[in-house]
Amino acid sequence: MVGLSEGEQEFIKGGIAQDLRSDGRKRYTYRPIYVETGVIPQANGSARVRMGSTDVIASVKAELGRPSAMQPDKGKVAIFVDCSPTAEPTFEGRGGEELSAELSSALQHCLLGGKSGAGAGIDLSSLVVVEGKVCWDLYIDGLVISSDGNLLDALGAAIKAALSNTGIPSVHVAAEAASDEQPEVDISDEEFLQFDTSGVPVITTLTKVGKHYIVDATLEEESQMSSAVSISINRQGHICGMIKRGGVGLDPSVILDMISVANFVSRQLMDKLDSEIAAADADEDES
Amino acid sequence: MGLPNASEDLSSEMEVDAFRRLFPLRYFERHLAESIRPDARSLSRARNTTISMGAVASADGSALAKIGSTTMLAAIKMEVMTPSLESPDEGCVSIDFHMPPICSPLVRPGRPAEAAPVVAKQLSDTISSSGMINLKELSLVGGKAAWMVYLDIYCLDADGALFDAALLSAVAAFSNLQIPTVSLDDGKIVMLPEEQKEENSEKEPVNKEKRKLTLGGIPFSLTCILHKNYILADPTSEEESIMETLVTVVLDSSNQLVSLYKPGGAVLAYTSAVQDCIALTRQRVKELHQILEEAISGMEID
Amino acid sequence: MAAKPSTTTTAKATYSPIDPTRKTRPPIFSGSDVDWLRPDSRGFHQCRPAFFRTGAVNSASGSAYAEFGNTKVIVSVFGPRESKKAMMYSNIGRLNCNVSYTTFATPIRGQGSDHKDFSSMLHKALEGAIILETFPKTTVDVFALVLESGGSIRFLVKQVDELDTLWFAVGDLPVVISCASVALADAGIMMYDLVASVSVSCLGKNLLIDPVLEEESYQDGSLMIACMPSRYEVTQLTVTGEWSTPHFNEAMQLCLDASAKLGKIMRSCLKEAASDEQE
Amino acid sequence: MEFVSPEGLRLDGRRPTEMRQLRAEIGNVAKADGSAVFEMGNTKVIAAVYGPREVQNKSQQMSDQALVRCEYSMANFSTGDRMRKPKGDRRSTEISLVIRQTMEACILTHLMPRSQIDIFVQVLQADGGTRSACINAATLALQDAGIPMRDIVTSCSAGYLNSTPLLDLNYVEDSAGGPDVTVGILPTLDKVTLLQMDAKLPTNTFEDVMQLAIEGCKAVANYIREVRKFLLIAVDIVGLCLVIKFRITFVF
Amino acid sequence: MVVKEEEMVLVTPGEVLGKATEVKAGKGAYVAKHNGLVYASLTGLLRTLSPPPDSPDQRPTVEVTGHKAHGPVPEPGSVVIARVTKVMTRMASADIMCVGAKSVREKFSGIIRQQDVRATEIDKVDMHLSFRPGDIVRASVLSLGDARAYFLSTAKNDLGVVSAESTAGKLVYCISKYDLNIILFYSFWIFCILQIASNIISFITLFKFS
Repeated sequence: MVGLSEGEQEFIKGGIAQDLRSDGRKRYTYRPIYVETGVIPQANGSARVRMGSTDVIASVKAELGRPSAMQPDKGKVAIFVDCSPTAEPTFEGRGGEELSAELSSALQHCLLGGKSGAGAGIDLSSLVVVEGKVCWDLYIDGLVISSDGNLLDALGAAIKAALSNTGIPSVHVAAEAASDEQPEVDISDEEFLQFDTSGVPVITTLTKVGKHYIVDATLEEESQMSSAVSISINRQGHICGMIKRGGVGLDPSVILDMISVANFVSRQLMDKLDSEIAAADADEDES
Repeated sequence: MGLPNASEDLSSEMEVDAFRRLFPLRYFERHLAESIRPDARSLSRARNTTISMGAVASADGSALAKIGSTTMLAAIKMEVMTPSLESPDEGCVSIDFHMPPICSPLVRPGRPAEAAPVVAKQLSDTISSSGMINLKELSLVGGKAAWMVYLDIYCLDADGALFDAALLSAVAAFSNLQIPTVSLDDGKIVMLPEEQKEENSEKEPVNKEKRKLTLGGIPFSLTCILHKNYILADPTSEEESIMETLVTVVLDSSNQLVSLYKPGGAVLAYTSAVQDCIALTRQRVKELHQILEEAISGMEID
Repeated sequence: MAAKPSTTTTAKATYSPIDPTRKTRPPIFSGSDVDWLRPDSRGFHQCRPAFFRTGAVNSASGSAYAEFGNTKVIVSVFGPRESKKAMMYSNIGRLNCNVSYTTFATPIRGQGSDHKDFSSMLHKALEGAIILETFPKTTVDVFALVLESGGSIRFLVKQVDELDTLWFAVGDLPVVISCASVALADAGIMMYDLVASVSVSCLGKNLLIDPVLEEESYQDGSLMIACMPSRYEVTQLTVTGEWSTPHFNEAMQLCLDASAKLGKIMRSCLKEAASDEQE
Repeated sequence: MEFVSPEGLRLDGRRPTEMRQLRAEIGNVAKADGSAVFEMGNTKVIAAVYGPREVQNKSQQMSDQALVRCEYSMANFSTGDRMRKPKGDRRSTEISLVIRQTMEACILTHLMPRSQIDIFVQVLQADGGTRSACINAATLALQDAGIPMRDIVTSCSAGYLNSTPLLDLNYVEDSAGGPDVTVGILPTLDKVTLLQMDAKLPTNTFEDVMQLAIEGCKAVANYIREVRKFLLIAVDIVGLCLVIKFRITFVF
Repeated sequence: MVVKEEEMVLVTPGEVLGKATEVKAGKGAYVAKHNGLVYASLTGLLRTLSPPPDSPDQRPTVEVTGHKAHGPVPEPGSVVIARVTKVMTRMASADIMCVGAKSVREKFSGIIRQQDVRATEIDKVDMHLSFRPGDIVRASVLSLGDARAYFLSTAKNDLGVVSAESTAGKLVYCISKYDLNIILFYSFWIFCILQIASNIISFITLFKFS
């Protein structure tokens, strides 16, 4: 919880109204973003993203599993987020579960697309090894280490970076097995295949404070919000998911305006992120 | 009971329900002295009771029972299982009683109600000891396949006499039960989806005739409160919370005693009081039987 | 009945990177916009018949029962009552929501557990509509029980594991939200407006309003709106799947129009109950 | 299984008395009063300290000393096999307790009566010796938070496999089932504050192994001191430059 | 202000009742700041009250009288009736049973602190002599209190213990280690004890139904 005096609250609100936030940013400016990839060697892919004092890690682990009966031609992906008590003492014990569940479900909404897979950042059908029998299950774990607002955007960015860093071992299937038996598979230790992450959307959260909305709100700014809308947008400028995070009602026209702002901001974020990811990957290759 | 006249001046500023809240026992005792209850019932009268069948479309059998405002929704789902080695030619009935947070201000999410497991246990004891269901009838292929019957009862509104209402809804759900058709396919039991029922000829249903269960002695129950010398039939939750000695009598349709519970309480029940309770239950069984018959015949007309 | 998606691609022996040219599309829309009949033979823009009734649970401060086609929901409202001991002091009232399912709500017998995701979505949809300042420090509890879920047809789901987290019919949520707002009004909790909620599924180019479980399992995208019809404000909005901006606008407008109609039904239900009480 | 090759090299190429690479980073969590990341080879933990602050649960307040609390948690991705464990399982409760007791022993709790100090340790990667890494990280974080301590606590583990005492076991060696001695010392006072061993071991061998672990602790202590020294200079510089937030990385 | 039958209009939350420039929002109605409209916030009958002729604001007030208002909630200043549950040296806890003349649906917790028992000699109050568990107390709500309880006060002439029962628990009740002589004051069915800060003794209400 952020304890702010009335004066401080007015200062934050006033700054936003004048397009000069307390840390000198404009309303639609992000804090500097730092990306590190390959931070968790045990995982198939991982990344750490820092935005100001917000610090998150995402890891991707792939395991062989069985496709679900309803969608035999698709792999499965699950996103789980944990909030470490290091970020906030109130997350101690089960205290962080509520926020963790909210973030997990928001990320699933924003990144996994519709049931048929349209708009998904990850093409689930590319995860199938043998249709109806063997597929890759991707477990995406997020961990919040330090929190200073805008966790969802940071986690979304970390997942995008982790996916671009992910290598999935190539699999050789032994001779076609009988129809109702599990085929034998051989997982390669050397050959890895990379994901194409150009389709993974980025999440932009617009936080409404007073009459205006801002991107990349800090914890202090978030405490003053009246409502927030997280919009995930891909390269084509299409909406891939959206979730409103409580607060007061918004006029539909405001939401449409928010979408156009998000469209504009997300393009910058995506470029920035791509160059950071490329730089981080290059760094990792060197070391 | 002498009441000081000084109280008169305060009565003007207090509403009846405020008095009822502050001195519930005295409030009730004054009523009982007049042989009437706050909801205008006489002491031995049960509340209005209704049953509606087939309330849940996704279940194989279901019923909604209401006693006063106490509402119970019972639904049965059938699954095929392999019978246990001890009883290869018998099916199995599993009974669960739920009190979701919607039913009472006392139940909160995450904290199950105390009463729920008690009622669940009483229900499964009563239903098994009444012999209403012949488990042999639930067998499909001796030793190979039998029905697993899941009966789930949800309390939608808790206002006293939970067990009575739950038992009534359970009985009604069983009389509403339509056993799904199944067929044998390479030694495996396959459920036949509804829409294939007619045209499918190659797979002969194994249980074409047995679409209904024959119910043996149907149990009905009545809960009474013993307070001083009074016997109150079918208590509301308010009455249950004030006067704590409860007696539940279960009789089957031929007036045989199935079970009798008196879980403690301050009042010691004399034999005569228990006899009175049984007599009240006998009357009640007649009423309930008729209500159930009407509900069943109402279904058939539809 | 819609068949399972046929094998359009040959089973690939190894993992392959994304092939952007390949598009999996459910066979129901394989051709052009064919006349796909909805399982309950509704029009694309036609909602299921909606029915509301207040006062379903007497022991609650307020309650409502809603029936949309096969989806049946009861919502009880308790309070304003004392907040739980562990809660911090708060100058405004608190809203606490819980959504649970009966074991027989879904075609396959479930666990009848709490639905955390829906609980938090319900909370978000309602909190903007309640005047929390009118009951400081106390809590209003909104508990919903889904008696029957919207999956109308015996739809076989063989395995439900950790990864199939979103398999409940999301179409139940709008019913829960609308029903909860009627229950709140019945409990006499001060509200800015009622909350009416509607969802649409996007299948190919078509928008299907108020989808059932079967339609949802083939959808390319979904959009759910909870709005205050009279104030014309959105309290909750969730979107999945890929949407272009004009397509999104169309879907949102469709939802807003439908929720305005739904709001009328809710109002007439409340008025009926109120006028009954007057007599 | 052979854990020490005839050439005297371990599975990961270390000599028996060689430690894994240490790496520390201070001030990672901006909001915490003190925080540190500590790495021992592939084992990586992050610790954050909040406090001294008001006691949250008044009934636990002590009028003569500070209340020290500790929570240990493991990230889902920290181990090779992905697992999703509920919080507060037995193992993490036990480790929380060990860390709490060890740190409590060296914090001058009597200087901060009626207050509470929270230590949160989060394992990012587990590759053996998480206990030791947690204690080392907690020490750094406590120092970063400026909490008065008798001495720093450093910890290291040692084992005994293939008749060879081995310093700083990794996961493979740890799970071989041999004896595993975890020692925590106060290096300046030269006192042992934590000693855990869970296998059969002859007494004289045990002394060797423990001595090895103590040597390890001392090496860690030297490293931590160096980090601190560097940091103190850094603080001066930073103070001069009037820069408030900083981060410093140090490679051993 | 008599409402005529034909004026009965039912409204539901969110219905527009008028413009803020023309009408004032009374009970069950609110003004939306962003568009200056008055909306209903409850379900019930719409009533328009004409302003008192001498008031400077000549806008009529619209109010919605709830067909079913939610249960009463204690507010600062309201007079409540509470049952004492626990007496400690510095305070007594009580369950609030009625707010005004209305009973609550579910009890609210309140505490009476030592300094709020009576208006004079507040430091000499002995809580154990002032209250017994089971006493019925009339008190006013001082403030919303802390996270747990409302703060109550009995420091007024018309407030204090109104009734204490000694029916079944009589024996246990009387043999108190503090003051046995209190037994002398016990009537067999209702007694009043210790008036706080005043001599006025008021007795509890009983009601007659019908």
